[in-house]
Amino acid sequence: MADTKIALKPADFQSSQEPRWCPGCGDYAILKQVQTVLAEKGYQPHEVVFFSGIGCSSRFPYYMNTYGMHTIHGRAPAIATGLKVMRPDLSVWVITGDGDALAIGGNHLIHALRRNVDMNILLFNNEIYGLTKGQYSPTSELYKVTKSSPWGTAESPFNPVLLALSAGATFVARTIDREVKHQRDILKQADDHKGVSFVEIYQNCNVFNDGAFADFTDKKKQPETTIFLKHGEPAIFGTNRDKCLVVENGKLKVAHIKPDGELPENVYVHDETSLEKALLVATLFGPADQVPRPFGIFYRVTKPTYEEQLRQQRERAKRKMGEVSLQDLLYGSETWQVK
Amino acid sequence: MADTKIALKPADFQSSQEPRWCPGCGDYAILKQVQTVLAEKGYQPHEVVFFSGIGCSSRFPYYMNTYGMHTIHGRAPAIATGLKVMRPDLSVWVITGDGDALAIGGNHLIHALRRNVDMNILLFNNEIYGLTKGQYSPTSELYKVTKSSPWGTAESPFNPVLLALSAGATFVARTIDREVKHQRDILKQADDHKGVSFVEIYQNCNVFNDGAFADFTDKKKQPETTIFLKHGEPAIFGTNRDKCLVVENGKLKVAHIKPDGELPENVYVHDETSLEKALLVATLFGPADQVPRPFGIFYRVTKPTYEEQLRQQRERAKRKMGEVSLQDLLYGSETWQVK
Amino acid sequence: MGEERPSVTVRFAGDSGDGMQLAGINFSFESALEGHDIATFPDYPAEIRAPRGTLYGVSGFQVRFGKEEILTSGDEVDVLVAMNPAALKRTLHLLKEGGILIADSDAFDAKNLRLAGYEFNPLEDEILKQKYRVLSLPITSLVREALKDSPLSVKAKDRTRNMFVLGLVFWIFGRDLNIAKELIKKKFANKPDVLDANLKVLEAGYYLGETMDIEVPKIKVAKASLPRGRYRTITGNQATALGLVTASKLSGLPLYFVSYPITPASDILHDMAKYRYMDIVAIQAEDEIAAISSAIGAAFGGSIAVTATSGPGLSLMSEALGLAVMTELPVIVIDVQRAGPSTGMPTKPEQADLLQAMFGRHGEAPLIVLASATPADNFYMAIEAVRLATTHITPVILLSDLYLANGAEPWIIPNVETLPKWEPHLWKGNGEYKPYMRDEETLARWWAIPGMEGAQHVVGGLEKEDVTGNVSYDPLNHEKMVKLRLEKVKRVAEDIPLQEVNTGKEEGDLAIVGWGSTYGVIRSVVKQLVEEGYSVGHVHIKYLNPFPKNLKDVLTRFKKILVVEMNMGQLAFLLRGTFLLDVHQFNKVQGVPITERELKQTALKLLK
Amino acid sequence: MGEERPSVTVRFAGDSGDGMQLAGINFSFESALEGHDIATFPDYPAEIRAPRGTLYGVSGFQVRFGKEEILTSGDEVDVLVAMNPAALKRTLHLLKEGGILIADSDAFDAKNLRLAGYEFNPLEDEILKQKYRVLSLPITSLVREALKDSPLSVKAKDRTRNMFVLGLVFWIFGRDLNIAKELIKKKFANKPDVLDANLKVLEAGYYLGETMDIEVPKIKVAKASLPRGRYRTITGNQATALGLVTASKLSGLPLYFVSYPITPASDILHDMAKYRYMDIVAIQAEDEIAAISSAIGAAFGGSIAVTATSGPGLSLMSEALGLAVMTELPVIVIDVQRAGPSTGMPTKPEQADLLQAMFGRHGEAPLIVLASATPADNFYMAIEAVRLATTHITPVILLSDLYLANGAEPWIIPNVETLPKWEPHLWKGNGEYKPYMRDEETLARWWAIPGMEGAQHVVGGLEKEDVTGNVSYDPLNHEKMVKLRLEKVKRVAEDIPLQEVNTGKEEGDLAIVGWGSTYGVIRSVVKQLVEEGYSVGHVHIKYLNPFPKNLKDVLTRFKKILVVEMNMGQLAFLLRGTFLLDVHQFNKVQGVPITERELKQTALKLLK
Ligand SMILES: Cc1ncc(C[n+]2csc(CCOP(=O)(O)OP(=O)(O)O)c2C)c(N)n1
Ligand SMILES: Cc1ncc(C[n+]2csc(CCOP(=O)(O)OP(=O)(O)O)c2C)c(N)n1
Ligand code: SF4
Ligand code: SF4
Ligand SMILES: [Mg+2]
Ligand SMILES: [Mg+2]
Repeated sequence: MADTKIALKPADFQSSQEPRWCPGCGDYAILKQVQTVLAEKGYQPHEVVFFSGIGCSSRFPYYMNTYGMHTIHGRAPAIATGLKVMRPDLSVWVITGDGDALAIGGNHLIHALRRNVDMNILLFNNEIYGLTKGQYSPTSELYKVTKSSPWGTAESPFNPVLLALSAGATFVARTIDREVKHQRDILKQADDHKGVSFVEIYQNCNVFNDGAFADFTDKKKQPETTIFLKHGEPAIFGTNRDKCLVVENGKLKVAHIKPDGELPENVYVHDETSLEKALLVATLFGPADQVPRPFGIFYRVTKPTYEEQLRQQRERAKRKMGEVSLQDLLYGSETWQVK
Repeated sequence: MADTKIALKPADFQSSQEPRWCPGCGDYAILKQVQTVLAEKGYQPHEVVFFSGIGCSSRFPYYMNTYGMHTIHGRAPAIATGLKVMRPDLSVWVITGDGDALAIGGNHLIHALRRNVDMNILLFNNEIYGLTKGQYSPTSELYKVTKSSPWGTAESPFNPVLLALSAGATFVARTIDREVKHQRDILKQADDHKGVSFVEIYQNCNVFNDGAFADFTDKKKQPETTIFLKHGEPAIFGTNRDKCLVVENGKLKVAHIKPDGELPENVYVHDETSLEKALLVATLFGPADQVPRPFGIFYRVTKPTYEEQLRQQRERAKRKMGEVSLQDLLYGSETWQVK
Repeated sequence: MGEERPSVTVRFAGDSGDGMQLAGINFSFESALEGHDIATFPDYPAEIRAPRGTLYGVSGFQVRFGKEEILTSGDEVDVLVAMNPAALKRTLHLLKEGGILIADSDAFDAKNLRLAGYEFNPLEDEILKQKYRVLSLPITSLVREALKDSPLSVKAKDRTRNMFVLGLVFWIFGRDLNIAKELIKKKFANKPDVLDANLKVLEAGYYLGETMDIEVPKIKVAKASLPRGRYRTITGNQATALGLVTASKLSGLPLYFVSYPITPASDILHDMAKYRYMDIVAIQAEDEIAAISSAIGAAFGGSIAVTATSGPGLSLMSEALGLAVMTELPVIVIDVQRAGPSTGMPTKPEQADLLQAMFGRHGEAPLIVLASATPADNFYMAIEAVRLATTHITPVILLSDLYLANGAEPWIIPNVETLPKWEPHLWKGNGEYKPYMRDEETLARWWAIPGMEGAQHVVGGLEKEDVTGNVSYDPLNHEKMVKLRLEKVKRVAEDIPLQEVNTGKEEGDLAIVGWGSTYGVIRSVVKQLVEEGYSVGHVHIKYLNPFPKNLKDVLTRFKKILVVEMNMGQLAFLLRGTFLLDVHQFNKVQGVPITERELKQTALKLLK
Repeated sequence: MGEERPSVTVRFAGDSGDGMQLAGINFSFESALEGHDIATFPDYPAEIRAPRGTLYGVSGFQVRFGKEEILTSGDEVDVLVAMNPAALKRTLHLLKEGGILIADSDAFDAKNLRLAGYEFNPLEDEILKQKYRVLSLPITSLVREALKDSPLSVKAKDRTRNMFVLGLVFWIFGRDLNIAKELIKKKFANKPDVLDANLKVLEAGYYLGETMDIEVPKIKVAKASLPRGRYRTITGNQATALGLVTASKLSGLPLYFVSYPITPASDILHDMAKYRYMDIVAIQAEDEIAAISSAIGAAFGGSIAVTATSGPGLSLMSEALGLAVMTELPVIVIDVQRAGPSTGMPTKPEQADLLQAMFGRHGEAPLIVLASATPADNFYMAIEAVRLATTHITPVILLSDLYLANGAEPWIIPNVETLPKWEPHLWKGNGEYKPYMRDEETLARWWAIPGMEGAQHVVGGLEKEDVTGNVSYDPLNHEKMVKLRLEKVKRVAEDIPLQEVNTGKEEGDLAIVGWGSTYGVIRSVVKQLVEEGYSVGHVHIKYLNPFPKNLKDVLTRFKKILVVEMNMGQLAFLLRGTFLLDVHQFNKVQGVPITERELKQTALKLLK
């Protein structure tokens, strides 16, 4: 953004409304990071629009001093598309929850991703319905007991990252509420990306699903359960950084790194530009004590955005048709005169 | 199905209604194969239910002498779920088009796949809206000129197989209207599969999108453009069967087989039970003259179906609660007597 | 010898593949060019290409032209073209006694007769020959003969049979072939062999007329005295599309059109997509919910945001329309009604979405409802919809229907310069902005759009405090807002024309009241009745919510009120509920237009 | 000294985390057990856990109990518990002059006062003390003192403050602590320390009353003379869930319940999911469209298929409900209304979905619309919805609302054996089956289900030929089917009770007409008016489409008609449009129930 403008602070993006999330909710941390990123990137509040659906997370726009719309359940990506297509000059963000994006809103999400509309979709995944007080969501694990599944659920969850990749997203990442630096870094890169950015953010709902991601945030467990992907680097993890991912017959396995630090020949080296690799590493989705969970940028490629394609479409049409006045348009091809 | 019943012929599954598709439409071939498979598998017409949405293909149920419902646009997977959950005794089929399943109906589709409802979803993909006379669909290629995109589209298509895999489908296959034997074989295996089966069928719409799949059906081109996947076998193709897929740095490439027939070490060997491999081979989705297109069964694994999980849910509940009479239920936990 | 008539109706009927629409459009256009007023009604099957010869595969195109103002495509036809037995079976009942029947006798073979359910060949039926002037001609053979030197395949040759009958019909009406030839040349410019064949066959048909030895009267129809000006023919859907583009220019606002294909609205999308070079954006959404949703987003961003759909799509938009009401954003929904409920009969006309448009949202969610009356009226009503939406900052539903959408009429092309412009109710950026600050008179909130410095605000589906727009659960505020939203729509009545009696007497015995595509038939019947001395007036309501301020006054000037609708009485119910008026009803829910005869009969009964 | 009153209202108000709901439920239940009739109204914020001390975080629970039939939770309260300044600010206006105010003076610190917007401490306001009997007590300190030996954290200790006020309120009404103790023991069975603390604090509150040196009257309320039987308390949502399970048993049909969570309908899903052991299936769909769609599939398969939702969900179901109308399948939609439009005020009651239920589908798509009148009535109306759906084979919408859903009343538990069974209109398998063969009287089509040999058929959204069910575009058939679908719903009037005057005079000066949750307040007002000598009757309409056959007769027995609704006049509009009756309206759209006082005033004006 233009550097002639006054540099703003995160607080300048904070609205006068006091956040109404439960004390301790993971949403606070994300709000903070988003405000920080906007300030760091030099946006002015009036250049930014936040759309959200319905859910706890979707109250987000009220707390921003930008333009915003708290829409209806599941439709934010579609609503944002309409704005972005007509107003490519604005920075557009979609805030959504796991129910909002993946239950009622699944279709709009995958279509926005496929079309590569240049906006940042932040999915606050707390694996539960917060606002309606604790029903299971499409990301709740199988057999989870919730208000609407007192005997445990009967359905396996979506893997949102995998779904986003398959739908055609050009930027796909995962981060977590507690890792504020990582989160901020991912958000910044998501916003840098020209095209749709899909960021899944694990977010603790301390009221209805407390500790859902404790395996990944607990400082003791974290080194063993998480892999922070880095482009061009081998996937190494472990408390002593003595483990890595290797590829065996097309699957990922965990291998130990020899004491001399030499990496196995078949070590998995992450490549953000490879859809194949992104899909492969996204399949790591098992229980945290068995399968490490990857965080970071899975995939990032540049393709023309939807708005850009629409612009080109207009250029093609204009090239073919030349300047046509409204009067000529009304005339059409066949007219006659009555005298 | 029980072999005590009278064996039926394909024609026994044909209703008295004459199909109303355009002469030459690919839908006819599929209708024929489905009827054949039902007969071969020994079903009785009253044990089978066909649900469809709206579209040319969705007229399918009228031509079957089974139970059926021609529903509304995009909702067939959801409607079928309701029936199957209550009636696991019936064989349930969903007939849908690329617009029906992937435009308006995308959300129900991915949820039915995720839940692993035991039904066969046949997606007739003609890469166009037939019934509404020729608009582009979510599977139409970028820049395609149609009635609703006179200047070419602005959006990249979905890869339905990849999407189905990522949504959690347990059986995913691709076949093509003209390859009737392949088609029949795939349909039979889809029906054999306990759990959701997703079959994408390339279907020629000779009126609005004629020849969309000619690259894969033209007898001369076919050997170079198609790979018929077989479980446990290397992916070999080519007019002289002199080409194969190899895996290089996680990506698939085409390699030539040496004249002595020896396969490269890194040849791609298909494994239906591997999600990783299924995802990888599904990424082959480029132009037919550059990237061969895989057909056959991408993925097949057995997981408890949704109905089965619901049954187990009930068992858990009953075990915990014992027999509860309706009267006791009405009483609830706290009552008092007014005398 | 020629007979002179005030108006004449011709119907081309044949298989879907027989090119009847093309013949019909060609003939209509030529009729208009000759100086006639016209009204057309294409009537095609739901199937894309039904098997040849079947009853459900019959495709028809009816055109009426003449001297008088032509208001309907005609109850009955004077000339019927039947390319095969199925076409005859489906349409013969429309032919007037003494009318001309042109049939391709070659097509009346055993198979086709069976498919049409005829036990014997009707063309050989003596009663038929007595009742009508039957021109049973071996058209297929004649066409093949005419093209014996053409390089085309037999199939391709046979496909020119439509030109043969067109030529013959041209001869009957003493028309000049030149214009038809021009049109054909344009169409087949890139296919010289096909062009050649079509022209040859057209002439063959025409000259057959000249040389025919059976007696067929040439029919003469006096020309209409249409107002001076430059004309084109226009369908309702074309008019809607052009109206939207025009509205964008008149208001100076960018136009966002988004739609999901659905019969009979799709053609609006097709046209809008074509008009990409006019600097508008037209996109195809993944479904109707996405369409209305993205329209809401675009409206938030300062665009004229329009979607077009038909019944099922309108139903799907219910929830999002509620959001548009709550956020008070100017989105426009064009509902091209078709026969319902559910999928219903997608290729047949009906007017049964009115109550859905009025009430089809949970909660108190009022919006503006308009309806256009003729194909060309869609142009003006589309502009009106945009004008009201962008000045009152509120969603609008514009009702059209299949009959208007596909029907065509001659349209005097307006001079763009003379069309009135207006200023959208955009925030000017003076002083502090609050999203629910309103214009005192209209109660329209000020429309500030992203990018405007200092006017940042958040709207949404939760109830908001008046003026500030903060989320509010305050009881009195809620009631206030509910009433404000209602009152804002009510006040639109100050900004729309008063209700007029469209035709006939200003007061008297009977008001015939309609809305939408019944305009033509009601007007025609009222004209006849007035001519016959009855005191009848035609009241056509284009503003359905709010009603024009004087509507009740106008209606109560008549002793009786007859509400005419292609539904079970939806406007009638609204009038009863709103004004406690005891109205009579004429309802027809058959997926076919109301005829002059049946309406006139009903009216006469009430006038007794 | 004790005062004797016919009924008394108590409101517990505090922060969301203060356990006011628990205290309220506990007190209500105990009141019922004591032999009182009760009515309750929980009133909690939209936020899950709003920050402590804020105005929007106040959670309330109001209960009224007494000797008379208790019809509403009371306009005003006799005893108000305010756990902090925000609670006082939000609820003080409800307290009767001379009423008892119990406040935790410890919570009236600077921060809390600021959050509530008080400039000074209201507890120290002399006017307050004059107007009310103020019991300003350092409850937090007293609780901590009482628990000084408890191993609980301070936070956990403070969380028992609700038990302290409960104890005190118990003392005021001279109640026995034992039942409360039992309930607490059940609740905290697994947490002995917490249990212990709760019991201790409960007693501390109670004994404070006994030993208090300020004068607080013990209030005595005579017991109700409820009919004999076994009772429980039941909320509207609980009653709905139980009604559905019961309907399944009575009809012998399997039950499929499917829903997408939404306030205030979610609790029905929670209960149904719990009842998995009753052999029903309850699942959570991906959205409301999937919910109604899968219900249609289940109904096709022979199940009672039910979904429950609230306004936004009902809007989303519009299109699929049209399919249910067209396929004539018995699906049941329970719409627990909340304040709209759009997201509106999701935790507040309203009755503004009636016209949406009636007309919210494109095309002519009639269905049965019912509304329950009291929380327990949901039990019977849920059964009635299922009965009508499965005997008339047509979709039904049952309207409930947030006030009914969350409100509770004592319910005399019916003997299952005495509830009437019925036979669903299932195809018996005699003769050839055609999907649109109908029962001659009801016009219900025969419901044949997959698996029945020889009854294979295809239904769908396209118009079908009568009897055969073949796709048909025939004009007269379409009109016939449109009328059949309408007539079938109309004939339901033969199968429902005649409209009664629910309370008061059978004829006279004024009929007060209502539907849904206004039942209590109207009945109460009518009783008062009749006692005061007015000739007023209460007509409560539970069958909204079709109306009872005699409704017009009943209404016209009164000189004036007042329609009372929590909307802008939707039933009023229906009555006008249907019967041309010039009704008066009382409308309140504030997201809070109508009070007896305001309704009575309006009625009195009309009676003048
Ligand atoms: C059409 C519609 N259906 C249902 C609801 C009720 N509802 C509100 S939020 C929500 C789900 C919230 O879950 P999620 O999206 O995960 O957000 P969270 O609250 O967890 O942040 C639901 C079902 C609604 N508002 N609108
Ligand atoms: C709610 C709704 N929107 C739109 C339509 C119109 N419509 C009917 S079929 C169809 C798409 C057909 O395409 P596809 O699913 O690919 O099926 P095909 O005709 O190609 O077999 C559309 C948009 C409809 N019937 N209902
Ligand atoms: S309920 Fe959960 S997600 Fe919602 S605000 Fe509270 S902690 Fe956050
Ligand atoms: S339009 Fe295309 S898909 Fe439809 S029936 Fe004709 S050929 Fe088949
Ligand atoms: Mg969530
Ligand atoms: Mg298609």
